[in-house]
Amino acid sequence: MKYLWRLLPLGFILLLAGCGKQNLSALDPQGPVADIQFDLIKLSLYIMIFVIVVVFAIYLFVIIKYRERPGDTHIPKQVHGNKALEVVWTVIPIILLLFLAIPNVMQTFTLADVDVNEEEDDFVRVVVTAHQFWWEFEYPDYDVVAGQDMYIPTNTKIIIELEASDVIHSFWVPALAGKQDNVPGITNDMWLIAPQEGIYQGKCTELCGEGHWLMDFKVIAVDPDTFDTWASSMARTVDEEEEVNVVSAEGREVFEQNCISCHAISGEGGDLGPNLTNFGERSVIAGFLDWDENDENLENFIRYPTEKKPGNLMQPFPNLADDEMDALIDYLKSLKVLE
Amino acid sequence: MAQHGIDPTAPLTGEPTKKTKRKLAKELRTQLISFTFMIFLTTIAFISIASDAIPTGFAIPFILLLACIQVVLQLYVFMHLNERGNGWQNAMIWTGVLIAIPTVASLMLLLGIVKF
Amino acid sequence: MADQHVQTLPPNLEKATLEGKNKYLGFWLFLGGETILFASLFGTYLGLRGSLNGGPGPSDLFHLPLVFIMTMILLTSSLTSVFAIISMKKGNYKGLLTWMTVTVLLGAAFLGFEIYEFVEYVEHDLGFTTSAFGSAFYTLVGTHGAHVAFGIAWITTLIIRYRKSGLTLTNAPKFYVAVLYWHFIDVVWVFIFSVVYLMGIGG
Amino acid sequence: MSYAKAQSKSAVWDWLTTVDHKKIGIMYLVAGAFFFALGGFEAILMRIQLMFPEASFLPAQTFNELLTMHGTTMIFLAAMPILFGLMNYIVPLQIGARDVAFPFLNSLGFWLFLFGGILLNLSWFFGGAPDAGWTAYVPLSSEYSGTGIDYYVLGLQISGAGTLIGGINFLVTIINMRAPGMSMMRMPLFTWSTFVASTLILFAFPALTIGLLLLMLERIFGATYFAVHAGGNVVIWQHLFWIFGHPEVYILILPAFGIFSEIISTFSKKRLFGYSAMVFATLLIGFLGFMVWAHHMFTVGMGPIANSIFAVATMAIAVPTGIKIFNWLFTMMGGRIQFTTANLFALGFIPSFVMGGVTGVMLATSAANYQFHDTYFVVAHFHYVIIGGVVLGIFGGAFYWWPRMFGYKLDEKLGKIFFWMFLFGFHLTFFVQHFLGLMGMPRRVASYLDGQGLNDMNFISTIGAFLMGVAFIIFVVNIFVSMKNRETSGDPWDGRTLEWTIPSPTPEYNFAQTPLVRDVDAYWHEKYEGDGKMKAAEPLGDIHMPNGSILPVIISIGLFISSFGFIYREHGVIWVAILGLAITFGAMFVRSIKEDHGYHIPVEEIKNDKGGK
Ligand code: HEA
Ligand code: HEA
Ligand SMILES: [Cu+2]
Repeated sequence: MKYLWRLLPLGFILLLAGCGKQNLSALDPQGPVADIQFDLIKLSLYIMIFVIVVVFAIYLFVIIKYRERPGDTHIPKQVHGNKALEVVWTVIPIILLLFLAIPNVMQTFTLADVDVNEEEDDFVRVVVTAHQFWWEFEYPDYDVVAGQDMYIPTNTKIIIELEASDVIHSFWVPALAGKQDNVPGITNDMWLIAPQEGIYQGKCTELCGEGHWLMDFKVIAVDPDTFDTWASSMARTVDEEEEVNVVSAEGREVFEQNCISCHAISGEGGDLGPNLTNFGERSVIAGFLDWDENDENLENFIRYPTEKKPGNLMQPFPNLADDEMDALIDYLKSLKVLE
Repeated sequence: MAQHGIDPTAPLTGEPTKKTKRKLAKELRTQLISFTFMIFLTTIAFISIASDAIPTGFAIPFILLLACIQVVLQLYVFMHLNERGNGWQNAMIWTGVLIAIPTVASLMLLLGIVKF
Repeated sequence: MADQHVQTLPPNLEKATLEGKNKYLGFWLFLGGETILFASLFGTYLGLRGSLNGGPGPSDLFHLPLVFIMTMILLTSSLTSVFAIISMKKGNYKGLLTWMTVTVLLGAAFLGFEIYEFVEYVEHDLGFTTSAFGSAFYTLVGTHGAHVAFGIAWITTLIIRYRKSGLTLTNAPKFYVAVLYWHFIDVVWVFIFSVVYLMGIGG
Repeated sequence: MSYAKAQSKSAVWDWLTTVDHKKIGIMYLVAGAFFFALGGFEAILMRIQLMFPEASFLPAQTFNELLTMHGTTMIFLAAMPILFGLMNYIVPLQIGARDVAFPFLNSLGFWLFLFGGILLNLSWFFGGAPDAGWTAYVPLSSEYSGTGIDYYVLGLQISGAGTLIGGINFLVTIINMRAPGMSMMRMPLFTWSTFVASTLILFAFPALTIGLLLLMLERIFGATYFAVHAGGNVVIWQHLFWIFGHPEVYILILPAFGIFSEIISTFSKKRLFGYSAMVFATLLIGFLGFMVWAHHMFTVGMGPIANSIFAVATMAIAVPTGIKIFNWLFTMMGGRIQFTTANLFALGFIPSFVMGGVTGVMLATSAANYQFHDTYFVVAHFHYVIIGGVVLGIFGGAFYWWPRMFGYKLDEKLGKIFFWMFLFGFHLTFFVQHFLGLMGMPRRVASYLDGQGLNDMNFISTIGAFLMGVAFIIFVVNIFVSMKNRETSGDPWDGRTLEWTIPSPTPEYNFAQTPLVRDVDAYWHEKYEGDGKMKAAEPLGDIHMPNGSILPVIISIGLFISSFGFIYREHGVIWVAILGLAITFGAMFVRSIKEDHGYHIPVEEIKNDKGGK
């Protein structure tokens, strides 16, 4: 087992090669914040490997050289200590730690710096509110509320304000930035920038109850123009919406009878559940379920919300008639803002 | 050890030695003086808050200082921490105080409301 | 070793036996732990003292005269317990019991005022659950009060248990340690009146 | 009670009422081992669930309960009590004492721990175990969890009181009860580390007591310290928990360091290198341990200044720990290293622990911690330090002191199989978890999605856990098969310290005559500089012993009963709470008014014992 550490750098490289596409790994940083953190991880790792090499070298030398050989009964010299050596192994670690501590302090301040010049800088502010067990993204400057998928423009500083409505959650998008907690009663800030378009996986990293492990979300980085289109479409009212899209009237009715008290679409409806304005464009359903051929996942989720997502607080609709369900699903799937 | 000395259940009848008596008399004097002083400190503390003459910016650190003085008096005069053979007691109490300071400070300040 | 002919009292009765010595040291260590216990409560109170949740706050409630009287009572009881120990060291057992009784009575008076005070505050709409301030206040001051109550029960038990035994090497450390506890209660109170009441009114 | 009467108790009654530190030590060991197996079993269940993605072996709720109970059980009911068991048995022997300072309180501490632990585990049968993690963060634990949390609060409150009592007892014992000549700077390192760990207990547990008190008042009486809607603040709990929680991890590791110091020095046949530096480093770790707790809260939003300060303070702990590591290496340097099972554990510890320690320093890098925090990287870190440090220490100590405690040696061959299997399984389980964490696997997840690249390593990790489980069973088997190897010399390892000067089995009064200590490693000094026998500091005489008492059991049962009254207060059974408290206070009252002066073992009896050996 003592040799395992040698695999460490090797393992790292393998991992780097293997896990790029997921946009899930902190080892595959995609943007300045994750880069800063990855650099610190590497720096600390090199220091630690150095420490480990030194300790293991002395260790192996000692246990091989001074092992008891058959028939050996000598009594070793009872040494008390050695001042010079003790100074050495006090001072060297201190120096090593300074190499880590100083950049760390600097970067801690860099990461905490969420100040922007309101007039000049190009930035987007997002208020992220975590709920048991879903995410709400509010864009105060655009009058937009979105659920589950967080759209951001590329190459723009995203200022994130974190809040929670019930228990503590934690907002983590490993490939873009390390986490900060969503704490009830407190607002935390962080920032990030996504240089490239893509879908980045996000997770809740603070135990928040039964559904914790499925409290996933996506950060979707699009070019700034697309983002503007998205934001203005998201801000449409229901009436405007109907002018643009021909929605399934029947489905809309089912929705208004059953869902609207909790879910809002185009500014109308409750806020106990995620906003569904762009539901048809969701990357996944409920944060983790794939879109399948016959929409079985969606149907099952509406009928039995806790079956796949235990602890989910959504009310079940087991008895919704089949035709109503079909209409509802059609309606939900038609909810798009980018096309 | 216990069994080599006086029977622990037998009532003690004797008198303290002359030396002890003198020491006790002196002790009593110090204690009375510091009691008076403590009354004085307390009164000052109350007055400095009750009267509007003293600005709070000054009064609060001031009363906290007075409290600390009082506590030291209690510990050393009333509770005899100054006596010989109390090294461990001193060490432990002051370690406790040393740990209490960051405890109070962090609970007061580092609650996420104001960022430091 | 005690000299059997001239009856002298050992100078430090409380530490004359190994048990006594252990008890004495162990109790001081316990007080060291109590320091952190109260520090945690003080910290919680200070962190929450501004959270009134629409309920009354310190300046609406606290009356300095009452607190002043309570402080004086407790301070005096600290002195009377000092007298008790001096009597003990002089071999005056009666004096010990008397002064301990006085101490207990003063403690009871203090407790009475505290209960009165709490009742008063509840009538002024500060319940235990009214606000975070209320919860933290009652918990801090109440824990101190509980210590006073425990001290009263403890010393009373000692007085009754040993009313006839005379001073022995077994009960001397017990009285001594109980008095240490009593002083510690006063130490905590000094911070309570400064931090909770005076700072509550002063700013 | 007379001597004859003290001898004539039935076995059960004897164990229930005993105040003998050796018997109490053994009870701690037995109870702790039971809870270790239980916590390990819970871990294995979790690992089975995590073996495959999106598995449905356990419901998410059950998984949350298991992870909470695993952490809580391992820390509070397994690791700490087992260490307490070793301390109880060994420390008085190492300092040449006949007993601990407070035999009665010692027994009370044990029973409080046991009943607290039982209470906590009963939650499984009454409405579900606590499910908010061993850290029980509010408001999840205060407003969104069921009665499980009540069991957590009260169970830990009771067993925590026991721990605090135990800590004070060790401190006074070590300060006041040392044999003549045993100055502080001659104490064996295990005693020193017990001393420092007990100091940490003294100052850390009150913060937990208050945290639990607040949580209890919030849940039972509607207080609002943490209730945001009434102005409460949820971060207060985290501070209180970690002001306790971080020192707690050093409470676990320092005694293990002490054990390794004894083992390494004994089996290298050398005096410990840099004794005073070792003592100093232990004290420094203990002190710094109180200044770093907020490194568990980097992401909670304290701000960059606070984060930086706590980051740097945390890193500083690497320095004294490094001093210890290098001193151990240099103790072995130039020695004659014997590869007994006990020493294998010490040798396995050094590389394993260093690997865990350095990931601790990586975690302390606050800006990078935003990536590490609450992922499997943290899980890997703390299992490396806990298993690579504490658990290996416990097993090493068990093999080392087994002949002292139980009068027979554990089988070396089985022991070595156990060691290698356990060590291999341990690295297999936790090494890959570093990568899992960085690749995006949060901790405390009941499962993970397929197709995220997490499958293989989770599978490997589970295999490792199975290996550890099998290894542990081999250890249990070893205990029974080795029983026939009676060991009577009392000094099977050519020991250095006072506990090896006593005949085996250990007489209840420990030392017929209090020994006179003349150097560090007192026994070794007499063996190689003197005539091989300890000098006595007193003539042979009657020995005073404390009486046993059943009151500790009663006091603990009272609290146990009253807890149910509090937990089921809404069912109108508050009278049960009052009844329980009445039992407790009644028993305490009886204790305080009943004077009890112990009894004497007559000198003839002691001479008989000596002759018999
Ligand atoms: C026995 C238990 C134990 C021990 C000894 C340690 C030791 C250390 N721990 Fe660990 N820790 C835990 C148990 C322990 N920890 C637990 C249980 C948790 C998680 C709790 C939870 O959330 O559930 C945790 C979590 C934890 C965190 C929080 C992680 C997070 O949640 O985000 C941090 C962050 O700083 C940390 C740091 C450290 C450090 C710096 C040390 C140091 O003491 C390590 C020092 C040792 C060395 C560094 C190796 C030897 C030194 C040398 C060879 C000298 C040269 C070295 C250098 C120059 C680097 N630990
Ligand atoms: C002393 C502390 C300690 C110890 C020894 C262990 C030991 C182990 N732990 Fe850990 N663990 C914690 C303390 C500890 N743990 C803590 C504090 C947490 C955090 C909890 C939280 O998040 O709140 C945690 C969390 C934790 C997790 C993360 C859970 C999650 O975040 O979702 C995992 C997952 O792999 C895990 C696994 C293991 C394994 C496989 C072992 C193995 O070493 C166990 C080995 C087991 C055995 C050796 C015994 C097996 C017993 C049998 C087979 C029965 C046979 C019985 C007889 C023969 C009588 N533990
Ligand atoms: Cu820590």
